[in-house]
Amino acid sequence: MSTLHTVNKSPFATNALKSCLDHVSDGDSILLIEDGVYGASNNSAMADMVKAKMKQISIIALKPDLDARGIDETRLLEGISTTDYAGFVEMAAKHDLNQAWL
Amino acid sequence: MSTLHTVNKSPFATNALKSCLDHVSDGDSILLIEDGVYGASNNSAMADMVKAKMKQISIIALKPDLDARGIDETRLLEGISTTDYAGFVEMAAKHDLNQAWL
Amino acid sequence: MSEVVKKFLYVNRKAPYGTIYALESLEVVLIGAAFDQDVSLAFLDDGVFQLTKGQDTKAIGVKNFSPTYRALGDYEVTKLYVEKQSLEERGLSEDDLQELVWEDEDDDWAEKPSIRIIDRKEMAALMADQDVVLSF
Amino acid sequence: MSEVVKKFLYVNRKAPYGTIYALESLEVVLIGAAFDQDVSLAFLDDGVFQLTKGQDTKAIGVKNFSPTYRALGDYEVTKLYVEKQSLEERGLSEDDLQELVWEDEDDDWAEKPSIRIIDRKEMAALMADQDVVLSF
Amino acid sequence: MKFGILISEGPYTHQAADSALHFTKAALEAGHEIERVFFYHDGVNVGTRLSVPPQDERNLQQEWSALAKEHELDLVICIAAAQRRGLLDENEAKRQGKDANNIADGFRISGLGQLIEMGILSDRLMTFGD
Amino acid sequence: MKFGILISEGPYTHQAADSALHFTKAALEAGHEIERVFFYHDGVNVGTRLSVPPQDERNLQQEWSALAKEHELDLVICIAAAQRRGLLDENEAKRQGKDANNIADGFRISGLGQLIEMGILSDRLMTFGD
Repeated sequence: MSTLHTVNKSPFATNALKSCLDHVSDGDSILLIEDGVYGASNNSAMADMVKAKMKQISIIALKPDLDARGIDETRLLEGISTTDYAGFVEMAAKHDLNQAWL
Repeated sequence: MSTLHTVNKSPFATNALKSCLDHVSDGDSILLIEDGVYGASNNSAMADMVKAKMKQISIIALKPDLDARGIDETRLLEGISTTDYAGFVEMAAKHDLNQAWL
Repeated sequence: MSEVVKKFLYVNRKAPYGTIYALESLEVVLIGAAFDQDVSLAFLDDGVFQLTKGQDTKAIGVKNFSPTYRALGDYEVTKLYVEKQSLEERGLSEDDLQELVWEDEDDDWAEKPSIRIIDRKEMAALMADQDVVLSF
Repeated sequence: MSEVVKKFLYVNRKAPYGTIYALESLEVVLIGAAFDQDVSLAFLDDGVFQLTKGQDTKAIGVKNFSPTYRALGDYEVTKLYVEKQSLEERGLSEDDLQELVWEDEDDDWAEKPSIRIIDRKEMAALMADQDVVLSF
Repeated sequence: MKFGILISEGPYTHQAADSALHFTKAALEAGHEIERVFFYHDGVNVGTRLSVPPQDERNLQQEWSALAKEHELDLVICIAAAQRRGLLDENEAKRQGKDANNIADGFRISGLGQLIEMGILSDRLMTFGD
Repeated sequence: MKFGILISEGPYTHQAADSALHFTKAALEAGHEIERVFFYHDGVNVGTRLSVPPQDERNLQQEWSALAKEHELDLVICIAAAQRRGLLDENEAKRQGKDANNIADGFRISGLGQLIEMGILSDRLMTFGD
């Protein structure tokens, strides 16, 4: 059993990403979408919190939302990969469960 | 010149109260309304942040919103007073400017 | 409608009244109770505020729906998990929450508490062990 | 419409695209420019994300309104205050923002930068020195 | 003193329209004037006459309409925000080729300039949003 | 695989209805089934035919209606959430004594049970909200 968590809020604005990181299980994935993709950027005050969880779980960011916000690959935290909507669907199918952190 | 700041978000959910506290000027007031009244409660993880600003500015909580959320006087941070909608209007008139932290 | 029994978890992370999510979540739970699924409710982050005692909404003119939580037992919704760390961060303890009970048919209708305080690790385990998670 | 000139401050604290506030704030600024008031824009917290370079919304199907900020100079909206600490917390610097300029009629139409990076204290002082604050 | 009221969120979903209503009533009771109430963003949805909240809940559209009638309030819905969200009056419906309209009594649709004007003409502009 | 899609926020104000649309299209392209799309909270506002977004912006209602037609999707609007927010079909308008309705082609209004049923019948329930 594994869960795909989706986070669509900026980690600088709300506690959604923090709470999600506090409640994931080993082998889960977090997909950052919409304003959630700001959580994927390096050099920010949130970067350490995100990095600390990356041994335990995968963190992926939705490229269409990164592009919209002007976040290119040089600005991504090391270890965060990107995907498109087709990849989003694949991830949702691969994991047993989806949990949205609104 | 003084400003009445209104904060209507829970400080545990968003950064609105923190940002407001970071941008007040001496002599300003903060009125906590709606879910913002949770910022008025004692013993919480946010209490120290709020207390630290209370020498410089007044913090008031809207009683109708406290009542709705079951926060009685024993749960209020020392130094925070309460008011009703009539008092809200009076405060808005007394200060030169209103700034809402949404 | 079907003999599938799935584990449904309703995740409540928002405070009541400031927004409608808490109320409309409760409406789903009440309707969902008719479907004989394995239902649990999780209250964490600001969701724990939904269960506090002494809510009185008269002066804001909004309907007080906190008494409805007391009816959940009659709908056989009996597992309300509340996260300890979320309570503590908010300066709350179990005593600040409403007492919610259900009657156990298999135990001579004994009244049992519906609220179960669990820690963050147990909450994570609860979330992982579901078929459907509805987030509010 | 009147000879009153008030100091208007538009406070932008939200990221673009995830919600509509940034776009609808910009629409107010553009309409407001016709009223000949003393207009300033403040960008702090996630509002600083509105001004970043290289936004490309094709794949989300939403209109890219970031070029509109470049038109503000033509509307005589020339004071865009961006908070330094908000940039830093987000791992951004001034180089990550679009270059926005206006032409100074009183200085032989010299091109001047519209973005002014200020620190938190100056932002607080700017906010305190207004007649009307519109928050988005 | 003249207050301008800006409402930025829809009814029921956020408490903003409630808070604004209580503030406006209290201001009128204290003898202040309300220059205008401007509905922007999802706030435009306060002005639909098609809402039917449960019988045991408040009806925000009716309360605003009644307050406007009693005190001759100017309730203005932003046209640009309203178009996006499907809030139309008879003229707009005709102009847009729509077969129905949904605006409630006491509300009118107008441009964003009315918000700026409200800021200029009011002594205090109060914002209720999210 | 069967996906159920829950949309909890209104169009344009939040990106949720966009994200859900892109996800649904991608799922269909990958050969998956969409069990149902359920609109709750402000999500019900996606289904108004009275919206008129600017010409250079997407029209979410039309995109959902078109997708539903092409793939025979079941687009269900929650009746309780819709009543609060003023989203009605012809029957509901009649039943409530309202003189107009505003639901768009391809959407239908039904009860919250349809959300639970979607959870039971889908392999995965995806939530897009705020």
